[in-house]
Amino acid sequence: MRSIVTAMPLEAILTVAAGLFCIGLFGALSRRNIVGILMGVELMLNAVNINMIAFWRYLEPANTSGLIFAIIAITVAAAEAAVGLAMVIAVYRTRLTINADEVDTLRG
Amino acid sequence: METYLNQTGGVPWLSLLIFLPLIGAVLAAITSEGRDGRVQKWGTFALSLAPLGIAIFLAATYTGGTTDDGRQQVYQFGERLQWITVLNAWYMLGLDGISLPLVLLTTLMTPIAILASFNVRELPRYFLALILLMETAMLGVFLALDFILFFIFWEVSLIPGFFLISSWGRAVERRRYAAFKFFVYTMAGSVGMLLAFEFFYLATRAAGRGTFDIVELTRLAQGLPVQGIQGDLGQLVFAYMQQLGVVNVLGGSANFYMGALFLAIFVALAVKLAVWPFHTWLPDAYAEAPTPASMLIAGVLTKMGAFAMLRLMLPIFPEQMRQAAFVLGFFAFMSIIVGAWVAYNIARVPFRREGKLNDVKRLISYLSINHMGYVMLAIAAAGAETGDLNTRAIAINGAVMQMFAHGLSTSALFFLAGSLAERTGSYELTAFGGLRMIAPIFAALTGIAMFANLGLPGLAGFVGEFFIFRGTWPALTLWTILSMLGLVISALALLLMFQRIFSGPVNERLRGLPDISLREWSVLLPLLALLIVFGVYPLPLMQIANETALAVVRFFSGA
Amino acid sequence: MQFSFFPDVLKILPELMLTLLALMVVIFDLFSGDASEEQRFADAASTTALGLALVFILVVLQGGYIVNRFITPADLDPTTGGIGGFFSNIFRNLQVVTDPTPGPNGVPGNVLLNGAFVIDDLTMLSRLLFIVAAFVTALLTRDYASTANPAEFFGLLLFGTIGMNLMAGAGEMITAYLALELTSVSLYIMAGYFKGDLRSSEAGIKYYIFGALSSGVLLYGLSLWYGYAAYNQIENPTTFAAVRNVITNGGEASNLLYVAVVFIIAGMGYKVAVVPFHSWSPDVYQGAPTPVTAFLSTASKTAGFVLLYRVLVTGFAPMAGSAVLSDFGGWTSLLALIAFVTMTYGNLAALRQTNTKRLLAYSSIAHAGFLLLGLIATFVPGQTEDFSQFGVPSLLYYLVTYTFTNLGAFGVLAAISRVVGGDDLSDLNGLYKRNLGLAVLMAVFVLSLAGIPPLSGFFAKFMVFQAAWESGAVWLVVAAVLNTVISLYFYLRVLKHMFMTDPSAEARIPVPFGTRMSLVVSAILVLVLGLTPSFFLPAINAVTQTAAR
Amino acid sequence: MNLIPAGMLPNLPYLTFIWGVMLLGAIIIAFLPASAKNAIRWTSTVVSFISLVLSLLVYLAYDPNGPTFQFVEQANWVPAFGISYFLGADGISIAMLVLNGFVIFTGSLISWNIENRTKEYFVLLLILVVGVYGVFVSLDLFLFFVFYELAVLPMYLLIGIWGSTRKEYGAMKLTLYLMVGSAFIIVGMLAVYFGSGLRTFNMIDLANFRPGFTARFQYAFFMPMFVGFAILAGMFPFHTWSPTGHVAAPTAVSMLHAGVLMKLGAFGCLRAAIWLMPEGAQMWAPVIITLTLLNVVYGAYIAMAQRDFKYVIGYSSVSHMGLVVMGLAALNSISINGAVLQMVAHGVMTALFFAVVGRMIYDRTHTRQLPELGGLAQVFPFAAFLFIIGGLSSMGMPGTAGFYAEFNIFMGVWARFPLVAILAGIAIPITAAYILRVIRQVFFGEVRNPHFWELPKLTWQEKTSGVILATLVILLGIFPDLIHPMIDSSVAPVVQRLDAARQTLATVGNPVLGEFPGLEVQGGQ
Repeated sequence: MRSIVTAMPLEAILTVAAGLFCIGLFGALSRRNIVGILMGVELMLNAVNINMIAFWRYLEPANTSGLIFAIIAITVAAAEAAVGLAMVIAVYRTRLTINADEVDTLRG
Repeated sequence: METYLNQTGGVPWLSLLIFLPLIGAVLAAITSEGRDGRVQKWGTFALSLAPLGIAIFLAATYTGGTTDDGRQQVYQFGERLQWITVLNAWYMLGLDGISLPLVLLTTLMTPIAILASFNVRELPRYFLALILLMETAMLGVFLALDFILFFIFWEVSLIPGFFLISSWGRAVERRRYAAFKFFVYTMAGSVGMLLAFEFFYLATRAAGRGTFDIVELTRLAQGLPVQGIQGDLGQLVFAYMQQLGVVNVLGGSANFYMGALFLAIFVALAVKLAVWPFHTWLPDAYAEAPTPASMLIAGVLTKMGAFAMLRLMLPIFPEQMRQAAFVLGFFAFMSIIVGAWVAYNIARVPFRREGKLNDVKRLISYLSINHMGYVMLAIAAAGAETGDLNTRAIAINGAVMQMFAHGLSTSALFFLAGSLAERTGSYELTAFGGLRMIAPIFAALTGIAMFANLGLPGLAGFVGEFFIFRGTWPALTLWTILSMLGLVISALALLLMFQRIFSGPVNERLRGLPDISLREWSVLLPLLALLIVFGVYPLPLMQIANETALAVVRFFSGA
Repeated sequence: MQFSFFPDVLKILPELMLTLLALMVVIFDLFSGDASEEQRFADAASTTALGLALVFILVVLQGGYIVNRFITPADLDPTTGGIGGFFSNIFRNLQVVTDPTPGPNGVPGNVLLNGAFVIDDLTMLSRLLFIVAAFVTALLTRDYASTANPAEFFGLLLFGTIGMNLMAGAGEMITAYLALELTSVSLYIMAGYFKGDLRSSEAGIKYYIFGALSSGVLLYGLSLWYGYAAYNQIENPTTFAAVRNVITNGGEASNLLYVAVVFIIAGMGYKVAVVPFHSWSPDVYQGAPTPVTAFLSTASKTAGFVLLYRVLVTGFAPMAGSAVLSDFGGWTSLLALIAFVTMTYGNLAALRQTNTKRLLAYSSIAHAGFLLLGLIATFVPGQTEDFSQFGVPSLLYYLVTYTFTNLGAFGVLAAISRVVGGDDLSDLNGLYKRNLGLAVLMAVFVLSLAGIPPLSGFFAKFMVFQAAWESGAVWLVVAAVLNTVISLYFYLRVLKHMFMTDPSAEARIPVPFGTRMSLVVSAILVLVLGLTPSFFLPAINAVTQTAAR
Repeated sequence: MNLIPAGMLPNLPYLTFIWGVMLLGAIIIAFLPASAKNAIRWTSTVVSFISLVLSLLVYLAYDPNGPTFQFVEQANWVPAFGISYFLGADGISIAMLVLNGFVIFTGSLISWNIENRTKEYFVLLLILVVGVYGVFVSLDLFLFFVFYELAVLPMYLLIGIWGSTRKEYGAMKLTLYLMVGSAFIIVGMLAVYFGSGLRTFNMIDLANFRPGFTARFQYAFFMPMFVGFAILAGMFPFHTWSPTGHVAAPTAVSMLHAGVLMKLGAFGCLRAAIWLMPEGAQMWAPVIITLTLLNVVYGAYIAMAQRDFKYVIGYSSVSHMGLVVMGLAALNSISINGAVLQMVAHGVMTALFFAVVGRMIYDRTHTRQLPELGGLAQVFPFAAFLFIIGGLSSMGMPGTAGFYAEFNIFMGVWARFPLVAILAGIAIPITAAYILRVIRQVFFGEVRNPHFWELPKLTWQEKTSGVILATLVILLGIFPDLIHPMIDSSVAPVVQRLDAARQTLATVGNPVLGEFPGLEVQGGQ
């Protein structure tokens, strides 16, 4: 069986992950909508997960660290997103906007 | 080693002399002022008689004497106490023949000045305190034998002068300016002297033992032995300059560096003595000062300059004096002529300009410059190369005599001018006229003072001038001859002044002025009497001065 | 996998106790019945504070701070019997004696779970700090203002503390990440806890956005790091020390590692708020409830630094390089640049602030720069295994000092804004008239931040300078010293408002007992730490001794 | 002076007592109720008096022929970093202690009229003095610095709260300038600490270790250390804080500040910079002395142009402190002696100045503009008298402390930088001119404002402190032997080091300016 390991070099996967990371970072930094920012962050985390899995699968498939790391990262990201969305709602309730530019009472 | 300082084992007479007036000053200043300060006035007067008594006692018991083959005069009534250990400065006092006449003059002038200030109304206690403080300072200068001590008194004398002029002087604005000028001018002049002596200290320190002892420095300059320091002062200075590396940069010889130091000291003393062209502070200061202060400043304070020349310059810089004698003679000549000429113009040209120009006190001030010029001339001659020992000694004697006589006569004139202004409210020459008719005795006394001042034979002024010209003739013939002109001009100035005040048509405004009062008598009598006495019989004074003068002069000749 | 249950549980007893405490606080609240909101709030706060105090004592005992220093072995001899013997057994059993021999992966101290968690003096000391910070925060919050669901707030505080404890002891990537997230998530919520307050929720959301972003960056760095470890086929590839050993034992430091270290520093940089990853901090500090700000600026930052220390010093030691200008390279020089920019920017930006909390926020940024100096100076340049005499102690001493000082400063602000209703500089006007004691306390804290002797802030700065100088970063020391002068300007402005301007209102500012006590204790600690640093230095030096192996 | 022979005094930590009693005073006052103003004032006065007596005791018991540092106390403080609590006094320190004792005692008396926030004022004042005393006796560089900072910081509050005329600006400027100085000092301290390899702050060890700091090291780190302290001494071009600070400060603070605190700077220059790095001192001397020349002349010149009474005094302080630093920079025995003497002299006289100007004049008339004053000698003859005494000392009138000090400085500078001595001489008449101008404008002439006659009379506290200070001015001028031999004996070892350094340098060469023949001469020790 032609495994994925021989079909595709590790570098290719890493590049995809890096690209994904960059897109996520760009999105997080450029979006005005808070939900949009959160989505960008999720993309970044997914890039990380791809990295982890790829490293694990290509370099030390016998071990489990990478796998566990990825699973934990996914879990934590989910929890984090939940908290984030809750806060977005809290902000929306008081201000009726989730545009980051308009959440700007704190300046100086 | 210190055989030249004859220490008193018992009573510290000289300290007493110096500090009695200081105590008086403090007492006068801190006691409360009763009715127009009568207590202070009489008290300070009485107290100021004590130094006079001491001075007379010292004069009477003064013995003189020399050591080192007559080249070093012995200082009598010496006192020597350790004072500043780190700098090796001593509290050292001594009396010699040059200082004794001046001490006498100071102690004499002070009670007279106090008498003259009996009519001071504004805060008399401070006024009197300042007069006594000035006496302390002047006596200190005449008696100190250590440079730091000397310098303290030298500069402290400015303080009372400054306050007397600025607070009790004549016109408010001008007196402040005058006092300011007096102070800053003379103080700035002293900086050079200070630096020079610091340099001597450093040089002697490098040679073994730093010293501020004036006598030791003069001995070094003369090649006389001094304990702990080897060599001649000029050589020490040069050696030190070499050690510093200055010689590498500037080059030069011992004479060059001594010349520079000489210059520094000369400027300081010339300012004090008001030698042309350093004289400009003097007319302002004298003219603006209150009468008693004018008397003391003109009578004694400026003599400090001449005294210091005799005490410091002549013995320490014989070589430089010799070289500079001609130039110094020129300065002296200029003082004589400029002083006389300005005075003459003040007297001659009435109404020339509103304000200060035709002012009696300014006239007398310029005459002071003129008279101090003679003293300067004598000192220059004493330092000059030509001329034998005796002539030069005579010049010094003349200088001492002139100082004494001028002190008496000029203060009498200032006092008379002050009395006049008190009566008329004016110092303007043109404001008077025909006073002879109204106040004949006043006119007569002014005449005596005036003639004493211009050197009429039979009065003390003549003795001084005579000896001066006699002494300066061989050494500085040119300047002596030219300076004779000054005699004529100054005489003209005085006579014109006399004429404008006392002769001519009677100024109607002045009618009914009182003639001389008892207080004025008491001030003038001793002054005029002494002028006459010493004019007729100068011997006691001359004798005292002569021995020292000879010793001073022997330095030069190396005999 | 060796796992001996009882001793290991003992070693993480504080964390377990804290978890228990958090649960207790939340559960007790459920049974509060119809008590008023204030009452519930106060109860929860008191329970938290009491619990934290007990845990504190536990940690002190465990850390050997009492036993080793004040009780001689003879006192503890069980054979002598009596009370001493009785207690000595308890002490012994409780105490986590730092193991002087390196653990299985070369990590010093007691290593649990294959290097996932490290218990050494650094962990013990950090625990103490976090617990004290949480304790003070609880006291401050109790007096600050009440809110709905009080128990959850304190629960979050405790969970945050647990997260920090874990951060401090993290010896492995996954633990580190988890601990970091536990801390962060708790703090996000705490910052935005006062929902009615516009600013509070805004602060929460901002903190959250930046935090999430930064953990993404950090995680990416960790993933690359893990990739390197995986490539080298080592056991426990996520353990810091294991990765380090690869290079130490002759492995090649690939470029991947350099990328990783940059990402990690960037991710952690957010946490500790260094320029250019600082922009969240002024807004969050200003917007968050003041006691939370106090907690954020002290415990959270300390935890961040300790973790940074663990990651960089344990994991990347061979790539340290040096901060000497002529010999640039390695993460040390990167940190040096960041330190320089951070303190300069922080101080300059603080100059024109009109809000005290913002001002202190910028000052915190600047302090992060100073703290980096200590981190930079960990190694003597050129010798990665040779620890500097001053580096770690200076970092820790600074952290301790900074924690107490900032807690105090924010505590004073909390006490003031509780009454005055604002925290602008002008709200401090004439404080001396309204409460002299408070003004003096604030002066002590502010001057300690400015580094004026004999307050501990001075000694801390001095030690950091000393350390940086020893490591050769003289240029950085000069810059830092000059920065201290700049900082003085705005610190003095605080003093000016307190002492030199007339108050806008005359009413006295009352300070509740709990707040007062915590402030006074902080102030005394600030003073005592400054006057007798020797008293605390052995504990701090112990950290070097373990870490140095 | 050694009037109290060894063994007569019980062996106690006198130096600690001296600063400790001030701290104790501060603590006592902190616990007194704010309304008990008289109790507060008395406490402050009494503790200042005790410290004065203690420092006089130390002064009398110091043996100039004994070891340089006496009354030594040493205890560990932070042994891990080589920091110890190490006190000791030499002749220079003792002169400074006594000076400080007098200034704080009179300052306490002068502060009697502080009604606003009396308690805080005295607490801060006493804390400041703790720092000042501490600096003078510290032999550990770290301790030295701690005390130094302790002395500097209370100034900010003292000026900012109780000052006048742009007080906040003045206070801030002063503090920031001095802190820049501290920054330099920290750099210097660290350099010394690591450069010696000893890992100690013990100054005696640092001064005496072999082979000593390399010339290159001293070249690099002498200046930071020196300039750091010299900023506090008001060295050009870092002097501008001083006049504004003085003008803004309340009277007693001005007294302490100009009187003692600026001396901390000069003292630090001598103790921490010159003593520890003599070769560095030798290298940089021409540069420093040129700057101080500007200080002296420019300060005097600017003082001349001022219309504000306190500014005159402020700039005169700049000028006079310039002389101190000049004396230090000339690096020979006479000049350093002179510098120390000038510290004492200037301390006393400037305290007197500020007592008169700030307390007796400004607090009553509420104006310091020279044209608005006038004729005050008639209203307050005693104040005029005191000011004149101070003024005479300031202008270097022989017979006052100022003269004797300047005399030594000029002589010392003369021996090494003749050109500088001559140029600096210009300042003497300028000083005389501005002092006389002030005396004339303020005290003489017509009473400018009739309301002056209704001003309150001088109080006994003012008179007492005035008399004490004026007496000292005269006493030290006429009997310099009171302190000079003691100072001299302590300067000698420093000069020995300096001379040795000069020898070394002659072989190494001076990297700063090479040879500078026009300015500096070779000999002259």
